[in-house]
Amino acid sequence: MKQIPEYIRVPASMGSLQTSLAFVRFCLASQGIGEARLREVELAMEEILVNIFRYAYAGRNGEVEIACRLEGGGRALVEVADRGIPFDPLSHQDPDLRAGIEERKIGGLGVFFVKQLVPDVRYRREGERNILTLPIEADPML
Amino acid sequence: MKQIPEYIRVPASMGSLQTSLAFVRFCLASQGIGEARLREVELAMEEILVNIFRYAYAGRNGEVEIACRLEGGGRALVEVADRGIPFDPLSHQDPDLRAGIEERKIGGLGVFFVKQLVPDVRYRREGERNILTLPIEADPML
Amino acid sequence: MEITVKKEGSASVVSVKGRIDALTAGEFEKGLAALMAGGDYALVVDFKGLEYISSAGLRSILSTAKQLKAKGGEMIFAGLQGPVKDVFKISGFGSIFKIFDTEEEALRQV
Amino acid sequence: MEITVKKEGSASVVSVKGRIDALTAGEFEKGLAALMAGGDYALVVDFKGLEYISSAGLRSILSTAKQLKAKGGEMIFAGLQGPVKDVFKISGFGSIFKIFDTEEEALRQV
Ligand SMILES: Nc1ncnc2c1ncn2[C@@H]1O[C@H](COP(=O)(O)OP(=O)(O)O)[C@@H](O)[C@H]1O
Ligand SMILES: Nc1ncnc2c1ncn2[C@@H]1O[C@H](COP(=O)(O)OP(=O)(O)O)[C@@H](O)[C@H]1O
Repeated sequence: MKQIPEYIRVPASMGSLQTSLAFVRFCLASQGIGEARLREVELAMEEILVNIFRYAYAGRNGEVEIACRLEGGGRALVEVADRGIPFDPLSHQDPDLRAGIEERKIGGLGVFFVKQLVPDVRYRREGERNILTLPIEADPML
Repeated sequence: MKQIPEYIRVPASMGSLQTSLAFVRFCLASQGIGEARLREVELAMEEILVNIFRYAYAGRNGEVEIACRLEGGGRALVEVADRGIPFDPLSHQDPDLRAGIEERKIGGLGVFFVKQLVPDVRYRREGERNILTLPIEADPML
Repeated sequence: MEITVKKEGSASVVSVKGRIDALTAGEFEKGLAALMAGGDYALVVDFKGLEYISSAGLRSILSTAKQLKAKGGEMIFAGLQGPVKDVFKISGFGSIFKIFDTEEEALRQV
Repeated sequence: MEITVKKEGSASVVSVKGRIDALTAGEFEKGLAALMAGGDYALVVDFKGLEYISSAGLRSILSTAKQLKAKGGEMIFAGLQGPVKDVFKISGFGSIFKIFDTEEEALRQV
């Protein structure tokens, strides 16, 4: 079985997106997780990371740490940590999905996607860090 | 133009290989460096990284930092740093390429490949760190 | 991401290949803005070749659609593949936009 | 990396697809060792489908070739593509091993 690194640490900036997504993809693929689920997790991860890049450090430089632990049985645990302002995405309000084009508010879909695609996502604040934990199973959600 | 992260930091273990190579590939591809040169740099980077994973920390845990700076004009600078034992690959002796199968020593090709593929590679020890600098131009060496 | 545009009668067909993510959504939105600036208010967006879209892409779509609506124009969609269709579904975009299986069907309705 | 093996008269043809790097060289070397253990001492290694090889792969090759030589056997190569050919050239392996354009030519010389 292929080993995977325990984590990757990158600057909290848009340039880190591809590398971070590739890291998570390698990790999950090594667990035999299939393409359909990989794409869903990739989407959830993009939303989480882009939010950290945009909002967590409020314009200052910062870093993101992504850990990927194999749990056996085709399951894995992805953890995303930053040292930005405290933010619990789970307490963020869902967008109104039924509003028409004119009434519909722009934005608010990123956090919502994460919850839809990884329903068991957990948040905790530990010292100075925001930590999101994403338990990943092999089956696609959608 | 696509931004790239300034660096990536990963554990000094085999599991970090794919992610690290993907990072360097994204960075150089964003400079318009073509597939032929990308493959050569990938080979040089594999050799450098695998050596750090194997030898630098002598069995203890450690990290590798890889930085990629765009220099403009299709050129980039890749830097690889570790906090392992001091090792200057440029002072390592080249293998005897003409020895036959029985006489030929196993090993010693990794460092040699790096020098062939990135002739301008530089080494410096800075405090506790080994730093390799690889200036990358668009044209393939071979 | 690769965008191509062609005129079909009074409509413009925008075909997008590859990925619309946080890195490419800006370019996609600029392409749509350029069409609006040129007076094209009837847009058929063909996503046959689109593999991936994230919320950044939906943001570009909604922002453009609001502007089109204000000008009496419209943006309709064709050719959504599996993952893109899923994203339209969970975001509600599948019900606030008109979506057709093929570009040809979309053009008949525009 | 994907390895397939077939018998051709007294020789075994080992075809390798994909990448032989530090992550996969061990598996490649084990495959060769299994053939030797089974008494196959005439190996034709077909690299037609090989895209990448690093020093880890050359290490496996040289180690196997030394053992084969000690047993009076041999390992020859066929179908090297551009990047793999380059690696054979700069390492000197291009001159210490017999290399043929195609598997068929190699089998004629074995
Ligand atoms: N890591 C974060 N740190 C601080 N605030 C955040 C973070 N992620 C999201 N937010 C806040 O939550 C809101 C909703 O995020 P999201 O659903 O991705 O939609 P959008 O970014 O399009 O507004 C953001 O507008 C931002 O105010
Ligand atoms: N980062 C490093 N730290 C310490 N020693 C190293 C490092 N990289 C290489 N070496 C030493 O240099 C030698 C030659 O390395 P290399 O050319 O890659 O061949 P090989 O690893 O096959 O022996 C190694 O055997 C090792 O002793």
